[in-house]
Amino acid sequence: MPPTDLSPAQLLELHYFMRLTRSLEERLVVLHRQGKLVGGLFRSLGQEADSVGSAYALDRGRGDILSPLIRNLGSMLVQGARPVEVLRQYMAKAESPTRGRELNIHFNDLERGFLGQISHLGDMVPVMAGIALSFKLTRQPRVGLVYVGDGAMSTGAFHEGLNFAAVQRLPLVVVCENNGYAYSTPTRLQTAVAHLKDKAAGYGIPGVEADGNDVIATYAVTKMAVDRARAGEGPTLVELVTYRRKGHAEHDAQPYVPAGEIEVWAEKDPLDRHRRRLLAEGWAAEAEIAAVEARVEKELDEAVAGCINEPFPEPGTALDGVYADPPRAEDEWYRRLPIAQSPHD
Amino acid sequence: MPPTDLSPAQLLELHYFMRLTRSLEERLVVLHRQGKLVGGLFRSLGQEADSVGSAYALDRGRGDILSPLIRNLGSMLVQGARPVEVLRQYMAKAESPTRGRELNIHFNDLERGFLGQISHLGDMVPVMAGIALSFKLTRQPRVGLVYVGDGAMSTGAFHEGLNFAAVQRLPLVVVCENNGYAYSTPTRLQTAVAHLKDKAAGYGIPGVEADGNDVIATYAVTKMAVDRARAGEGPTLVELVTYRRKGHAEHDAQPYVPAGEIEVWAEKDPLDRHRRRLLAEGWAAEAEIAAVEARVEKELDEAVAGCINEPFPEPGTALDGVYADPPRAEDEWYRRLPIAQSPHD
Amino acid sequence: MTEVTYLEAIRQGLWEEMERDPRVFLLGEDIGTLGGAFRVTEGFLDHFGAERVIDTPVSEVAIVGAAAGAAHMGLRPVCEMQFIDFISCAYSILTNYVATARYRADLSVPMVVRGPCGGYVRGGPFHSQNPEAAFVHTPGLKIVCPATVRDAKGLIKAAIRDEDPVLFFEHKYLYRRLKDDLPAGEEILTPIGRARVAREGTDLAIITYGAMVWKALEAAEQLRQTDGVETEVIDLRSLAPLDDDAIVAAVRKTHRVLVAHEDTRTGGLAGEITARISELCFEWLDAPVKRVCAHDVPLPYAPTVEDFVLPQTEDLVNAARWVVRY
Amino acid sequence: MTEVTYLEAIRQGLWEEMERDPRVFLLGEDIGTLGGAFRVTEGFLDHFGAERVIDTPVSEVAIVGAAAGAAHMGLRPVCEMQFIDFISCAYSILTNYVATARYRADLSVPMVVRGPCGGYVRGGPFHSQNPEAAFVHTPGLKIVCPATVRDAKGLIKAAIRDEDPVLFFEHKYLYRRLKDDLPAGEEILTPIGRARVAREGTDLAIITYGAMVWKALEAAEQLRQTDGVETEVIDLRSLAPLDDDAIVAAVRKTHRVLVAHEDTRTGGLAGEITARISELCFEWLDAPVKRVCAHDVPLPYAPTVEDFVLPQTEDLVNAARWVVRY
Ligand SMILES: Cc1ncc(C[n+]2csc(CCOP(=O)(O)OP(=O)(O)O)c2C)c(N)n1
Ligand SMILES: Cc1ncc(C[n+]2csc(CCOP(=O)(O)OP(=O)(O)O)c2C)c(N)n1
Ligand SMILES: [Mg+2]
Ligand SMILES: [Mg+2]
Repeated sequence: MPPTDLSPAQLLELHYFMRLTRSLEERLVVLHRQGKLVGGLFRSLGQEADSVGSAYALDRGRGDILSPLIRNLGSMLVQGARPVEVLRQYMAKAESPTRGRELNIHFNDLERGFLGQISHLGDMVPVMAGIALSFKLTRQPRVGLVYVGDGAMSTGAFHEGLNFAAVQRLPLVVVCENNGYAYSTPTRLQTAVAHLKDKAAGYGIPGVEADGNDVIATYAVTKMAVDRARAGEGPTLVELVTYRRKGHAEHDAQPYVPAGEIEVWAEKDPLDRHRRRLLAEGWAAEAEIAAVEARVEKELDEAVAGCINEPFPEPGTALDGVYADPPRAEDEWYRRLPIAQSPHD
Repeated sequence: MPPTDLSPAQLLELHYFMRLTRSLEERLVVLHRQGKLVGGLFRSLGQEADSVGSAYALDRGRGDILSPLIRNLGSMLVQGARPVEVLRQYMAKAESPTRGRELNIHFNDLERGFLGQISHLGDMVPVMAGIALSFKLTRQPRVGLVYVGDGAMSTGAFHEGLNFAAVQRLPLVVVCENNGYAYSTPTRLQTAVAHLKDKAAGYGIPGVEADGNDVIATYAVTKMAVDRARAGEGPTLVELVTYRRKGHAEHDAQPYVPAGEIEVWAEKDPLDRHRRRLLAEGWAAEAEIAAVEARVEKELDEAVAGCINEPFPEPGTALDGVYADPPRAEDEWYRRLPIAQSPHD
Repeated sequence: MTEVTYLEAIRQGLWEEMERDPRVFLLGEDIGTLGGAFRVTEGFLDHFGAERVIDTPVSEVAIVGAAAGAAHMGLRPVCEMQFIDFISCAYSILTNYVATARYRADLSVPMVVRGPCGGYVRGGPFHSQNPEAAFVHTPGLKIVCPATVRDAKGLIKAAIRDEDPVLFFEHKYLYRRLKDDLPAGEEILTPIGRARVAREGTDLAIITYGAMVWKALEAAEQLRQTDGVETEVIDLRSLAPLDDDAIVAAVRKTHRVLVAHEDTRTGGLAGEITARISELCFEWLDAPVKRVCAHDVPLPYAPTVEDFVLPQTEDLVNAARWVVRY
Repeated sequence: MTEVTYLEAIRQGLWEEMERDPRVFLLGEDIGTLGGAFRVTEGFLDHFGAERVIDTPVSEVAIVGAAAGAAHMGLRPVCEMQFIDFISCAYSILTNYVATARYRADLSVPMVVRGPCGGYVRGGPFHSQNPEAAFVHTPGLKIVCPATVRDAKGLIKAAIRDEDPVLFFEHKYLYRRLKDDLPAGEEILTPIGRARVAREGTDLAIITYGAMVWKALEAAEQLRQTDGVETEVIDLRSLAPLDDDAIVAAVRKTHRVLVAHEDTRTGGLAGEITARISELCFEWLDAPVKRVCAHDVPLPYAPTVEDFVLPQTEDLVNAARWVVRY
C-alpha cells in the first residue's frame, strides 16, 4: 500500500514528471553547448522530487495555481507546461509563450495553473497572495502555491507577502526549497535559523518539513498544506530539504562547494530512489518504468524537432502590447529615417 | 531592594525622564492648540515607561546608540536630547537641530547616541544594523538599539535588516513596542502571531517580553538584551506590551477604539505606577519626587521661554547642504529674476 | 448640482465604481474602520464590507503585489498609499512586476494605486512627495494627476475601468480647499491621455498639472492685469501617456512656453516635456522653453524654507515675463 | 603599462582603495567566496578577510541600509548589487534615507552602490536595466557611469573617496570586451562631475555616456568616412552632477546635438539634457535637439527584438544625418 492516497498509476506518473524534468534539462544542456540557447541555463538536478511532488499535491481540475522559481521546472510540467514551450523559451523563438521577450521558464498560463515569475526574488509571494485573495473573495475553493528558495526568503517582499497572507488566512501554500545554497551563499550566511520552517512562527502559521528528495514525502506534506488552505485555514510554510547538485547556472563551476558534498547528495538522487521504490514496493514493473522513460525521450525528440528551426521573433513585434491601449509603442523617429521630405516641411 | 541593579537615585531618575516626556508632550499640546506648532503632534501618553526604561538600559558612557520611532521621545531624552531641541523641531525654528527641515523628533546626535528616524517605517532597522556592524568591525564594545512598532514589523525593511543582523550576530537590540495599534489598525490585522516576540524565531534569535508599562521591567528585560549584544551574542527581539492612549496624532479622535479600552489602560498608567512604587518601596520620599516633578516643570518653562520667539529659518538656507560638495544647490533661475539685462546678452 | 470638494469627488468616483462593478475592491492601510488617513474611504467599510475594503498591514509591497495577483484573476483592486511617499517602498514590484506583466507575459493588471501627493502643507520631506518622474519613465504604467474636482472624479473612474495599471496621484493641498459643482445624475469619465486647456491665451503657454495648475491660473490672471499678457494654461491631467497633440497645439499657438511642476527640476517631467517640444515643434518656438520647478533639494518643512523651495505664483509671473520679453 | 579589461580596472580600483584605506569594506551577495557574479571581487575575501568582504543574504534593503549606518560611523562601505536591476528593491531606502541624510540631519553617508547595468547581452528585462533616470532625479545622490577602462578605475576610486553617496553603474557589455593600457605606477582618479570629450568634431555633437559612447564613436567614424561630417562625442561620465559647462561648450561649438542613451526615452536622462540645452544655450542651436534612446518598452531578450529596441550605431548615423541636414 502506498503511504499516501496515491495510486500506483499516479506514483508512476510522478516518475514520469521527474524523468521529464531531468531529460528536458539534459536536452537543454546539449543545446546550450551547441550554442542554441539564448541566455543562461538553470538546472534542477537532484531537486526534481520537490518540484514534482509538491505541484502534484495541487488539484488542477479545481484550478489551483502555482508560481515556480527558477528551479521549479518540474512543477510547471506537472501543471501542464509543455516541453516544447520550455525549449522555445530557452531558444527565444518567435513562437515561445513570451514571444522571445522573457527568459527560460519565465512564462505562464493561468488556465493551466502556473504564473510566470520575474527575476526579482520575493515578489511572487505577494502576487500569489493576491491570487489566493481572489479565490477567497470570489468564494472559489482554489489554492495558490508559491515556491521560494532559502535565498528568496531573505527578501522583504517574501515577508510582506506571507504576513499579509497569514493575516488574511488566504489559501496559499509557501513551499521553501532548501537546497543549501543561494548562488554561492550557504544557508548559514542567509539566515540564523536552524530550519527554514522555523520562519513560520513569525507569521503565526504552521511550518512543516519533509525530505525534498523523496517525491512521495514532498507530495504528502504539501497535500496536507493544500488541504488546509482549501479548508480555509490559511497558509502553511512547507520546507523541502534538498540539494542543488549543479551550479547556480551552467556557467557556475561551484568552486565554493566543499569537496565531497555533491557526491553525498548524488547518492540520494530522487529519481533513483523513487525508481527503486516503485520496483521494490511492486507499484510498477521494470517494463512499465522503461516505457515511461522511453515515452519521455520520444516526447522530447518530438519537442526538439518541432521547434529547433523556428525563427526568432520579427523585430517589429517588440513594440506590441505594452498596454492594452495604446496597443503598440511608438516607433522611435530614428528608425523611420531616412525620411523623404526635408525636415522643414 | 530594587529588583534590578538600579539604585534608588536611578529609579528616581527614571521617574524624572518619564515625567519629562509626559510634561514636554503636554506643553506641546498647549502650543499645538495655540497654533504654534508646524505639522502634527504625536503623543506617547501611557507608553513613557517603555521608551524610558529600555533606553536606560543602554550605556551612554560607552557610546551606545539608539534609533527611536515617533513614540519614543522618552528614549531620546534619556540619551540627552534636550526639551528645547524638541520644541524647536516642533515649531520649525531656525535653531532647531534640523534647521526647520525635518519634523518633530526626527533629529539626531550620534555623539549623544541617537539617530534620527525617517518616516518610512522599517528603514531604521537595517540602518541600525549597519551602525552595529561598524561596532563589530571596529571592535568597539558598543550596542545599537532600534525601536519598531507592531506596524513597522510588517515592513520588508524590518525583515531584511533583522535577518542580516542575526546572521552577522550584530550587537543590536530590537525593541518592539506593542501598543495595540498601528494608526487605526489593531494588531490582529497586522499579524497572525499571538505575541510579537514570536517573530524572533524566524531570525534564530531570542524573543523576550515584558510589561511595557512597568518601567523597571522594561529596563530589566532590555538590559539583558543589551548585555547579550555587548557580549557578542547577537540580536534580541524585546517585546514591550503597552497601549497607545492617544490617537495616532493629535488630530485623530480614535473612533476605531472600542469603548472602555482606553480607561482600562489609564488604570495601568506607567507614571502613577512607578510613583506609587517609589513611595511604597521607600526608594524615594514624596518630597524628593515632588522636587523632581518641579524640576521638570521649571526646565520646561525655561525651554519654552528660550525658543518660543525664535524665527523660522531664513528662506535661502534651504539650498545648503544637499551634498558636501557642491555645498549649495543651485538657486532656480526664476528666483534670480527680474534680471537687468535682456536675456539676449 | 451639488458643491463637492476634490476629496469628495474621489470618494464619489470610488463609490460609484464599487456600486457599479462588484469586481472593484480596495486595500490599504487604515482605509476601513478609519476611512483612510484623509477619510477618502469613510463609510466604505460599513457599506461594502470587510472583504471589499481591506485594512492591510504596513506593507506596501504586499498591497501592490496582492492587488496585481487579484487583478490577474479578473478583480479590479484599488490600492491606497497612506501618503504617496510610501509608494517608493513598492517601486520595485510596480516597475518590475506590474508594469511589465502585459508585455512579458500577456497578463492583465487592471489595478489602481492612489494616494495623496504634494506639498505646500508643511509636511516635510516624507509627506509631500511628487513621485511621478520615476514612474513616467516606466513603460507599462499610466499616471494621472487631477487638478480639478471634475477630473478627480472622472479620472478615478476612468482609472478603475482601464485595462492597465494606473497610478492616481491626488494632491492633498486640494483635498478640501478645492470645491466645485458636480452634476448629480451625469456619469463623469475623463479620458486618460488627454490634456485640458484650463485657460486660453495667445502670448505664452504654461504647461503643467496637479495643484500647480491653480498657481498657473493665478499667474495668468496677474499677467493679464499687470502686463496685458494672455497666458494659455494647459492642464496635462495625464502624465503617461502624455498628450503630445495638446502640447504641440499650445506651442504652435503661443510660441513661448513655460513648463512647470511642483516636483524638483533635475530629471523631473518638465525635462521630458521640453524635449518633446524641441523634437515636435522646435520651429514654432520664439523663445527657449523654460522650466519652473522646485529647487533640487529634499523638501524642508518650515514654512519659510518650504515656500522658498517650491515654485510660487510669483515665480511663474517672473518667469513668464522673462519668456515673453525674450 | 599593462593591458587590462574594464572589469579588471574596477577590480584594481577597489583593491587599491581597500589597501589604502582600512575603512573601506564591501558587502553584497556572493561577493566573497565566489568573488561576485562577474568576479569583480575575486580574491578579495582571501586577501581582506570576511569582515571586509561580507557575503550578505538576498536583501538589497539590508545591504544599502547597513552600508548607510556604517557610513555614518566613519566607515566607507561599497555595496554590490548582483545586477543593477535589483537596486530597485532598495529604491526607497536610497532615495528617502540615504539621499536625504546630509540635508535633513547633517549625517555623512560616504558609501558607494555599484553593479552591472546595461543591455546588448540578451539578458532580458531584469538583467539589462539602466536605472539612472530615477536616481538622477533624487537630490543627494551622485551617479557615475564609466565608459572607458581608465574611468572605470578612476571613477570607482573617486566614488569611494567622495563624502556623499555615489551610485556607480558599470556596463556589463564592456566588462571583458573593453581593454586598454593602464600605467602601472600612476594613481588614477577621475573627478566626479566632469565630462570628457571622447572625440572632437565641429558639425554635430553626440552627448552620451556608458557603453553608448562606443557606438557614438563608431557612428562618428562612419559619418566622417561616408558623409565628411565631423562629430564631437561627449562622454558625460558623471550623470549627477551633470557637467553643464561641457554640454554648453559642445553646443556652442557644433550647434547641432543628438542626446543618446541606452535607457528608454520617455522620462529618461536625455530629456533633462535637452531641457538644459534649451535653457542654457537655445540661441546656439541650428537644429532641434533630438534624442536617440531605447524604445519605450521593457527590454525583450531575443536577439532580434533586443537589437530592435536598443539604439544601434546605424540609428545614430541616421539620426545624425537628419540633424546635420536640418
Ligand atoms: C531581489 C533579488 N536580488 C538578487 C537576485 C540575484 N539572484 C538570482 S538567483 C539568486 C540566489 C537565489 O537563491 P535561492 O532563493 O536559494 O534559490 P535557488 O537558486 O537556490 O533555487 C540571487 C541572489 C535576484 N534575482 N533578486
Ligand atoms: C512604509 C510606511 N508606510 C506607511 C506609513 C504611514 N504610517 C505612519 S505611522 C503608521 C502606523 C505605525 O504603527 P506602529 O508601527 O505600530 O507604531 P505606533 O504608531 O503604534 O507607535 C503608518 C502606517 C509609514 N510611515 N511608512
Ligand atoms: Mg537555494
Ligand atoms: Mg503600534
